[in-house]
Amino acid sequence: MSVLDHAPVLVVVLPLLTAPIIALLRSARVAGVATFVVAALDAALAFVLFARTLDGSVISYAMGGWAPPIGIEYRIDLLSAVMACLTSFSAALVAWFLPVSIAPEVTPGDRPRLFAAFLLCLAGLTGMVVTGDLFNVFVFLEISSLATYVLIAAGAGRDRRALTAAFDYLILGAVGATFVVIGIAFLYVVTGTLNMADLGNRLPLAGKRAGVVGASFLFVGLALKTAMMPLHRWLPNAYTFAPAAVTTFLAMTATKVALYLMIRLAVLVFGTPDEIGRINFATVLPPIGLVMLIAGSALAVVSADLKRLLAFSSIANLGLMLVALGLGGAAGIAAALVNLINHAVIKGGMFATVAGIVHRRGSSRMDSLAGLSREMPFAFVFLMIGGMGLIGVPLTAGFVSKLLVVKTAFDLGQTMIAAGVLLSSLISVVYVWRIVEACMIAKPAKPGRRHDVHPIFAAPMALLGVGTLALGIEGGPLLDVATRIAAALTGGAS
Amino acid sequence: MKDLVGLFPYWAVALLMMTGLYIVIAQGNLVKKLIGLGIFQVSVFVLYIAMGVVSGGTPPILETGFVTYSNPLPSVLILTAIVVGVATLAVGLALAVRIRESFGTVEEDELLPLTEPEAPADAEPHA
Amino acid sequence: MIGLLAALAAIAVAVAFMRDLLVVAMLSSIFSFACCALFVLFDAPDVAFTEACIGAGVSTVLTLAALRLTGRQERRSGRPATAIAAMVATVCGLALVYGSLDLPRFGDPRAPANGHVAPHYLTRSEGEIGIPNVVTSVLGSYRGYDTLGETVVVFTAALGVLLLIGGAQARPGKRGEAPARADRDVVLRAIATLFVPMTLFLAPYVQFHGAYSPGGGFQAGAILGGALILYGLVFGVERLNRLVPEAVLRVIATLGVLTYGGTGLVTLALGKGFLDYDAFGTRPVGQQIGLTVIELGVFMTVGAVMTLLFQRFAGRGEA
Amino acid sequence: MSAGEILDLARRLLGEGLLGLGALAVLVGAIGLLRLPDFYTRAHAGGVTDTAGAISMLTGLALLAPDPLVSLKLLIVLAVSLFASPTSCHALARAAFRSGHRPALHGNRLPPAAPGE
Repeated sequence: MSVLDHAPVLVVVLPLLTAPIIALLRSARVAGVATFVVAALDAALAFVLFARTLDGSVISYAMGGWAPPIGIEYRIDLLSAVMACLTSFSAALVAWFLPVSIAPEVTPGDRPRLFAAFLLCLAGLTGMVVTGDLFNVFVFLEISSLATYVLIAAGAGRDRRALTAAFDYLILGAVGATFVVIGIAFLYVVTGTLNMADLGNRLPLAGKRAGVVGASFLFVGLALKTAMMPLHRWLPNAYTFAPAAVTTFLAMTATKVALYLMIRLAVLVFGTPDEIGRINFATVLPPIGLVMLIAGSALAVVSADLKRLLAFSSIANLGLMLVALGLGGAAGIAAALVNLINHAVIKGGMFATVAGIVHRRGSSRMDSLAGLSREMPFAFVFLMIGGMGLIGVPLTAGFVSKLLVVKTAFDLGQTMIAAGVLLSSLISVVYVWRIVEACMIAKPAKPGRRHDVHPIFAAPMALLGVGTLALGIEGGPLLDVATRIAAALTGGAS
Repeated sequence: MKDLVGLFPYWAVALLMMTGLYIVIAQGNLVKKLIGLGIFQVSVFVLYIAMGVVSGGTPPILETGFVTYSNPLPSVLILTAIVVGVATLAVGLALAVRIRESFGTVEEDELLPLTEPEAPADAEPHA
Repeated sequence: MIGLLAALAAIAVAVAFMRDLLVVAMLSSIFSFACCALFVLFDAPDVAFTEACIGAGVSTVLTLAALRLTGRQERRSGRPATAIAAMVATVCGLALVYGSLDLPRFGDPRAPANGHVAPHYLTRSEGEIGIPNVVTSVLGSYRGYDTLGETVVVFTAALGVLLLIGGAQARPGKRGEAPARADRDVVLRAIATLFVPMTLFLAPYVQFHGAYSPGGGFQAGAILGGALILYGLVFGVERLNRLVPEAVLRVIATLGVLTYGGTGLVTLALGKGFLDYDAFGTRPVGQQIGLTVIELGVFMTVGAVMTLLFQRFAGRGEA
Repeated sequence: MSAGEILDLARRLLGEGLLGLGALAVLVGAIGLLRLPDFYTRAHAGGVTDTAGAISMLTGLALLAPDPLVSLKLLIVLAVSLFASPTSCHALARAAFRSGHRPALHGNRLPPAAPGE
């Protein structure tokens, strides 16, 4: 059994066990470097998983040597591997500039512990993505949530409202997690098992009502984690007041893992890619998604802070993913996954740029961006690339994902959805223009000299910016992986 | 109607859960929300354990002379959930203390004007 | 059982309407203790044990310590949310009742929950792991990975509290120190000097006896934490900080997690799966070795973290 | 009725008697808790339930316990509670006293609302 055979468990255990060690370190520098190394190693392990599941095979790893459903099982198919790559690559990219970015907010003495919280958040998210046991999902959901509350609260060094933002998210997150536990209770009581695949086989024979109620509690719990419209109130404050580097990581992973769980539960536990229990994606998700699309973009236009603007844009894009999922069947899942990855790259790039700006100028308020295009041209360029991506200008990843949704919607005759997506693109033009206006047109109080981003931000910004363009120009590979995943999920529904 | 009586414990627990949820949503004081959350979670644990009970069974500790045992699995899950509950409570209380120190209050109504999202940032004195 | 459930309902409603937070904290502690009684009634002594130590004990002490800093009186004001809250609560409540119609009758042995996986634990754990307390064997071995995640959650909480209200300069405000030595209560000190050592002995007993009677790493850690908190309450936080300085506690908490995770890595090195204790020897001896080691890890982490949390909250000076 | 049976009967009777007595003591304590006017008297009533009630109930249970090991454990619990409950009652009263709460010494008028309440 070579080390790589244990990749499924190591991809979670590596950050999980190195975090306590890093928490003990004295020097913030060593801790920062160690965090990046661990995140990079984790990304490598995730890539190994990706390579192994590319041919459609499913890796099953029994914890403690006990075969499922007796013991806990890790089930990794192509979807899990892609999501594991997303979380670990985002963590590696953010860990690169994390020490420099949070310097003003966290005292050197506390930094090692903050890096440990960052790694635990990574471990929690990756743990949720690769596990095949329902209760294990809850345990790792708690690890990542607790770490997220702490990471958001670390923003208090710059803005005290980070504390209330973290507290609100804690209350909503805890209630959401308890809803998930109630859902698991109902599913367990009528089937007697916790293993997701086993649950899928036994649920049809079980009592309908308990299954439906369990499903709806699980759905509400996950809806809270994906910031679905009525339950989205925590996201704007959390993304705005958290340290910029933390926001970058959260924007690329947190809500997307919850969306992954929704897809995984629908397919594995409830047998069809179209519904969780009685909640049919086709009837429930498009309306919510469209509301999020329009309202999110509209609220973005009126935001006074760049991070808040991007946070609402994230809500809008989440709406887009939900609408795509709502299209149903393999096409819906493929469209949702393409949107998920593209949005992670675009928004990750923009938030990394914002981190660079905030690091240099101390604030991300729109009125403080005056003269940015002259003083920080490098940052401005990547901000614009991201902006183009959000609008969906051709040759950017945004275009590919929005086109896919609109085309699929037309194919299925859902003209309303297609119209909604196009309308939201129009609104996004407005809020991207507001960024341009704030940076170029507005007159700075005193014309500052060129003082571009700290070099450490250059690499992640460039990587994600180029990624936005590359995925736009050559969308093929991503689309191919997404369709292959969708086929595997809907075809031989494992 | 006879067998509905058998479901009585689940309804009683449902009532406890909803009281806890009501407290979390309705009350304005941050610490009281955490206590309400605690009650909500403890009653979910009672639901789990109530599911695993086998009438006439003894606690799942293997002894000679005992045959029927209650289900050990809910107990294991709840041991985990209790400690998760305390962990969330501890972080919540720490946040409440910091909020009290930065904003001078832990009442949600008094906090709302202070945390106006559009207002410019003003960092609080370092703890 | 009906009486207990009625009492619980009464307490929960009382908490909703009481305004003095000290009373509310006490009521929530009584609520947890009443749930412990219910757990014993429902044949779950392990859970009752843990709920008593951690759920009622430590969380009440933490809540009180936090209340000392955030003020006792809740200022009631017109809350529009009461309508929404009532509506959400009733909707969820009805969903729960609707869902429960399918559930097997309370205590029904043929219920699916008691079928399928549970009998395996009951019948096979004697041969495979060889310890009477099935809950401990499931907790430690069959679902040992959950418990590792669990220990890490406790560690994350300590990390969070340290980041939030830790900091090198925890300000020793005026109410932080214990009252002047002169009027320290003699009776309390005498009883404490008797109780603390006794509880410290109880903790390892519960830890190692967990395989045979209700108990285990969590409970033992909570008892250890409880004893040290009692010491801190009676003799003052400064004496407690000198007895178990924070740096030492942080190291112990980390070692606990590493002991648990390390056991998993060792089983990997020995060619078995993660946390597969058969690597330590033939069944059931290997399993028992593994179980004892990971319970020790949980014991160290939970004990250190509970004390750490108390120190941080009690040591935090008046704002 | 052999000696053993008589002894056994006596043991059970005594045990149940003590249990009844304990329940009565708890009832008295509860009523006292509600009816008594002043904080300190109510604290005393609470104390009654702890000590009198606990002692008789635990000894009653110890007598009724099936095997000696269980009754030994019950007696240990009794010993611990004999130490713990008076101490907690003492600590409660002392804290009240030190926070300025004065008992109503004359007549049974309720003391003015104490500042420390």
